[in-house]
Amino acid sequence: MQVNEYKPLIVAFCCNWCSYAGADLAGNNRLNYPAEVKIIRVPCSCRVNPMFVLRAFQRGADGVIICGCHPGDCHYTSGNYYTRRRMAALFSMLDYLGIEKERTRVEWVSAAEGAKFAATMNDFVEKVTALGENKRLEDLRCKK
Amino acid sequence: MKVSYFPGCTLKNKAKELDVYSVKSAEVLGITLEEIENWQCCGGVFSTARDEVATKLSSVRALKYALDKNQPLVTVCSACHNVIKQTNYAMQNDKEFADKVNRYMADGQYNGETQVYNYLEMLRDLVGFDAVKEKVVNSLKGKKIAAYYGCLLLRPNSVMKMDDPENPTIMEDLIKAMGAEPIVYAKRNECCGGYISVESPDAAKKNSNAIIANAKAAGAEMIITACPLCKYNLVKNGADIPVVYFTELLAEALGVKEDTNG
Amino acid sequence: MQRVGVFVCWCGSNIAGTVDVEAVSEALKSEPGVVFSTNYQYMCSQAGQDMIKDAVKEHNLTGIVVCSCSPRMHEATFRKTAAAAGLNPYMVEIANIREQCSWVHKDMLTGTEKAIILGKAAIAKVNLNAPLTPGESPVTKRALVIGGGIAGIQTALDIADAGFPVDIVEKKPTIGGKMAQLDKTFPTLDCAACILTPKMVDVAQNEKIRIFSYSEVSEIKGFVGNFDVTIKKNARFVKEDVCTGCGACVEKCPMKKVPNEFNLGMDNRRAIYIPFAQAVPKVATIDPNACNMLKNGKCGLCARVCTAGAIDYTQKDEYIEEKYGAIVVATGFNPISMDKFDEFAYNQSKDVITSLEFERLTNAAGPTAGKLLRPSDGKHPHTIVFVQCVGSRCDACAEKGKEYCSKICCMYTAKHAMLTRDKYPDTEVYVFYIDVRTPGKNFDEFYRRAVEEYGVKYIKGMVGKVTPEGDVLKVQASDLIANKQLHIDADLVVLAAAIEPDKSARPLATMLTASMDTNDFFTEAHPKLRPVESPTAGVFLSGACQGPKDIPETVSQAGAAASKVIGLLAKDKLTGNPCVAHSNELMCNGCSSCERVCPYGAITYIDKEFRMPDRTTKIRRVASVNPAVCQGCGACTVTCPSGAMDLNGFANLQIMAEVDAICK
Amino acid sequence: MQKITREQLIEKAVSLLADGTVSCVLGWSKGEFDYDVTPALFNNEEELKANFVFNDFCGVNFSKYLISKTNKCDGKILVFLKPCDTYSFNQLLTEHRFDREKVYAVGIPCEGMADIAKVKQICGDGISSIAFDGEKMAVTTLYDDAPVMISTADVLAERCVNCKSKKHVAFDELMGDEGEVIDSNRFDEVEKLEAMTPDERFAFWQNELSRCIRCNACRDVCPACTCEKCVFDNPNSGVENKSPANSFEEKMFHIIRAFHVAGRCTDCGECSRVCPQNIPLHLLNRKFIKDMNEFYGEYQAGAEVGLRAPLVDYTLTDIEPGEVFDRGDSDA
Amino acid sequence: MDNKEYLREEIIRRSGVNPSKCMRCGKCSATCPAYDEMEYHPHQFVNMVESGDIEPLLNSESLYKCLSCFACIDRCPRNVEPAKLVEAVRLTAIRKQGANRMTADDVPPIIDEDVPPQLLVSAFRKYTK
Repeated sequence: MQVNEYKPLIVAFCCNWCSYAGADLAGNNRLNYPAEVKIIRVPCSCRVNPMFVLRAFQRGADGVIICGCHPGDCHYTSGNYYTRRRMAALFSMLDYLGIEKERTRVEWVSAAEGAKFAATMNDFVEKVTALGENKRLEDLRCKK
Repeated sequence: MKVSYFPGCTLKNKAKELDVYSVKSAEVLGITLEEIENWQCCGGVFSTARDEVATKLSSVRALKYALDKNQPLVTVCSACHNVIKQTNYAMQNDKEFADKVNRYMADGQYNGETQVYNYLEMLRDLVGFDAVKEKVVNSLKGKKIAAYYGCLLLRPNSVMKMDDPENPTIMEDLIKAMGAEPIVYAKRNECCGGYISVESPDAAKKNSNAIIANAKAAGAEMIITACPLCKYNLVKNGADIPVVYFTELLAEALGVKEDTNG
Repeated sequence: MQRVGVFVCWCGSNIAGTVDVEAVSEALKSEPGVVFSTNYQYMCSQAGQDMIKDAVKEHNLTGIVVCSCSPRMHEATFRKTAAAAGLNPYMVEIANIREQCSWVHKDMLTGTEKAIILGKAAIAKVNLNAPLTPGESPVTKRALVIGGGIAGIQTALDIADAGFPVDIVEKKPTIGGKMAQLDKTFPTLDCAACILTPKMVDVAQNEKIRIFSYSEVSEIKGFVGNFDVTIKKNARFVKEDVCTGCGACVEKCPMKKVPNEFNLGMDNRRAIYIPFAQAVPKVATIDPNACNMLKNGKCGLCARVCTAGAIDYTQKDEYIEEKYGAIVVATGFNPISMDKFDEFAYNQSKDVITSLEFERLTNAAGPTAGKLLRPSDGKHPHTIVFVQCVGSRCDACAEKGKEYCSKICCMYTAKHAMLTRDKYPDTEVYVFYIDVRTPGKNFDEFYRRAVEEYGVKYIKGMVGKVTPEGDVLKVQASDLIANKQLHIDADLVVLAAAIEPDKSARPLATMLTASMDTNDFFTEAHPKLRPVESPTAGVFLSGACQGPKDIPETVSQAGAAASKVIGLLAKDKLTGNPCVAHSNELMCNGCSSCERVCPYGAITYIDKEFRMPDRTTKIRRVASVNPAVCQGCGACTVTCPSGAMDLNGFANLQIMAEVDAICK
Repeated sequence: MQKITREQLIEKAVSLLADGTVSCVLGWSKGEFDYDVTPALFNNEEELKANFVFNDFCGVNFSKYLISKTNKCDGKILVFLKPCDTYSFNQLLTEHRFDREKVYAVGIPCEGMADIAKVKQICGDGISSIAFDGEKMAVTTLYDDAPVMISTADVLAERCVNCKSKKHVAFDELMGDEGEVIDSNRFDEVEKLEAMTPDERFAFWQNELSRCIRCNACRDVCPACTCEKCVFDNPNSGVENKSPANSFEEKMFHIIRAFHVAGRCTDCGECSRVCPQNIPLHLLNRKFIKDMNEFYGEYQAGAEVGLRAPLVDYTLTDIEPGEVFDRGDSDA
Repeated sequence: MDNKEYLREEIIRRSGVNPSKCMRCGKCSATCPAYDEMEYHPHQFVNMVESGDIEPLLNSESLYKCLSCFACIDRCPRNVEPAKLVEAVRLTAIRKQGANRMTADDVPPIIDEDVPPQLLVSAFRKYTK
């Protein structure tokens, strides 16, 4: 069936100090998660500009997830607190524009939470797959 | 200046001295106490329950009356003061409660706008103890007087905000202003037993005695209070030094008490 | 366009097992900028690295992409390799095809597919990389320690031992701090003076250490390695270098009724005074508020009796400017005021005292020469009630007290109780507690000894009211275990007052741009991993200014802070992380948003003159980042509306290029 | 109908020019039509008498012009500020965008401004002249000699219908008397949208935004969009784009623009006023304002100089991004 | 929600007190002037309400011993305000049919010539609906 064929494209922004390390740990423990997830490394979740998120959608991503240190554990003491506010505002706005809210997510994943990282990605991919392709926030020219 | 005045049940009979002398003294000090028309009894005790509405209406009406006359509301009796101030606080801070109450209000809403003063606060904040001092004609020099606050004047402090609840000075300052020597003792803010003397007179006795003993040990020759119930308990439980309302002394000091043989 | 070389690592079978490395290196050949692409068993091996170096020369590569394990593993390695090949180390990008690909995917096809995409992303990024050179700043090899208590003393000594000059600024006339006021120390019960005063002498004699006593910090500028500090030396009206500390002046001073703060006002000192016998520096100080000569020019006795001629009534406050590489905050603590807790009658009876006052009462150098006597009548107390948690662990919205546990009270109260019972077995000692908290080496044993060997009566419950009556203190309390209300006639009541940071901490934090919590304790750079550093580079924390601490903890933290300082001062230059933010002045609006989100105070504003198209010039306020202070989080880059602020190594364009590559 | 008259303003301006308080005046000037009033700099009484206008079409928020104009004029510059303008004025000062010392701000009362679109709905197109007498305006069109009488109240701009404040939060001098902050219903529209299903919302915005012609008028008039160089004009920003190539570009542009001004937007409503396509752009900004009020406590940009905007601030216990959806709006 | 749970919620709502803030220091009971009259002491009220163990309180004399002197409210380090709980429980009990504790008939014996009306008013306020 067509539906089963569909594989979403997921962009994951991971902060270097917690979440990226968490992803590595998932690897060390051989915890599987879908290959659709592609990780981009940033120094801190607060480096993620809303423009990047929109850019990903524009170029055909079906879901964007941002992972950072747990509040209180930010390597830069306060970066993820700003992330939390910015993304809360941005996501609420996307929702307001009718973009499916399941396409965006922020998760706090520590360097020790390999399992959580894998689980989060599995869950996220599942949810986005259920939604199907991102039609509301894409740039047709970028479609193959 | 003119202020709205809430005397309360007992001041019209058993505690006339509180009523009469506070009015007279205030006149001397340039403040007219305008008694609120057809005021109703405050109820004596404030119920802290948020859903207890009816019992607080009389206070709210008094407060609204003052608001309409655009005057501060002055009370003398500690109990009235406590009930009215706490009610006012609830009207300011508990929206849900205020809405309920306002459904009972015939003429216009009330939301805690009125400023509530106890007579002592009035002396301190509106008159000023120095001004009182100037008006003293017969100084009470040499008298060793212990102020008894009881509980209702000061607590809960977050609401009453009258003085340091554990080491108050407002009555002591008044005593000084009248030329006498204030006796400081720790039990002056402990409860006399209140209405419990109805059920367990012994309990009230125990509390009252402890207070009297503590005051005497500190060298008191006389105790003053602002609360008829306090006075009742202290006297009834065998106070062997005089217990009088602070207003009596004030009137005496200001020379507006008839028999100034005190 | 770069000339990129791609190196795919097999990592034995770790990668090659689930990723067709051959296919990957093949596929990436055709990516823009790629001029060379290969694969090898172990890229991190010597052979692998040589392969990279050769390729750089052979194909004169300007950029390198290594598809291998996590950059957290070998980024450093391959950067060194690049450097060795004469390439800027920051022209290397890693595609993580092991931890984030081969290890998490089973099927060769998907693995290979993803590996290629990750490779493309890395290539897309490296094409936009620019050579980066870490900024360098010199380090002034001198440290400043603010506060001369045990924390400051220990930090200073440790730094000096490493051979670096240290200055201590202490606002009191002598160093020593709270510990100098203590009698004995738990859990070992050795006398505080016996272990502290030698250290004070060490400080005085250490030629690397300068003490600015009776002084305070009035201004701090600069940044890590380069602080410019102004120290205000208050006039003590005695020439420090001349005074011999003989004390003749103190003897003769007619002003005898000045409350003695060292004994917490329980006795008096003179207008000219030396706080205590072992004071360092042992120099007299004139209290300008008490001295007749200074107030109305009458007296001058001390000047006449001083054979050294040290007295100088005309002395003025003095400002000293000094450069420092590192600053250690050791401003310590104070017991909170008991004014709001008068249910305990602290302000109504002299015989209700705080634990610190109790220390002085039992201290041989104290107002009673160590004899435990009631302040009111000098009689020996037979029943003593200790009350714990006075003002600690209070509710946030309570109008009095602190939310936190003051940590030291349980132990010093046990100490006080034990010592009392030890010296005066005829005394009844009650301790009212909510919990007894004794997490520390030999702490619980100590507390148990107080109970079991010394018969201290510990009662779970709180005191509700203290009523002074005649010469007794009527204590009304609850015994929760027995479910009783107790009435005890005590002779002395001792309150374990909560402790709070010294009032000087808040203004200091502002000067340092160091952050504080709601209780005015300094916050650490990381609660677990960087507990003695403040988030502001070059500023370190020692002792109770960071949170309640006992002496052992304080000393160990002081040492830790010192070692951090030494590590910093040992460097000649600070090489910053080159991945720092920078602002494009032409685009910057000077709106201050970035400054507000910067956790390090790395951003300042300068007025810059710009040539306008119409030949006029315009002065505009623009942001400038101090690369020595910036840590490269990037918070500023997102808050900047005009995109003037960007981050080296993680530039907007680079990240977007990765996004595009992945989404293609 | 405005309480204050053109004559009063000119008189004020002239006197301030005369006593040297200011050396020029930023004011409204006659445009091609009676309703397209434009900002202009006046240097003397003559110019003022000739071209200065003040009527129900003087909606322009001058704050932004101060950034460029303060350099154009060597002495102080006189600016007339309506209550809503003063918020932008403060916000720009917060962002150090112009030198307060170079401005003399006169707060003037505002009875709400007319929306020409609404006027045209009544009298049709081809307006040749608009005269003001008393409560009404007399609108003459090419097609009808008899002027149509319209009272401003009936054609008030949306932002004036939901006016948030008649209080001047910044001024050197106030003409007329001090107003109050109003608790307006400005969020009702936003709530309506929130109550829709995502599909309905998408349809709504698709329809609105697809009309965008990327004329950039909203950005150019916005007192928060004062960037030296806008990311959308900057080839190096990576998001440069000047034309609405497809539906995404509009979304990208409007989302990013709204995000860039989030926490800085004073809700002055200029964006919607100038939009030639009548796209309700203020509904984007108000969404951010409403959200931030709900998430982080009431905040009004520009209420005071130096306020810290919600997005450059935080608390340890802020709402999680995942929680923002489940606040009773109809989806899920 | 079973009756126990309901009662608990009701008491907490009516009093506006959050008993879980209590840290078991017992200062309320240490400070209570009516302690000896009480079968359940202030700290027990807090504890028992928190654990939903309210029936015993409803039937206890202690309800009518609290003097409303608010000492426990002022001195509680955790802002728990035990007196408000006592009052809330008391009302729950007294609002029941015929639960009035005092009637006009009880008055005459108490009365002596100097009993102030305030005493009776207060007593009625505490002992009756």
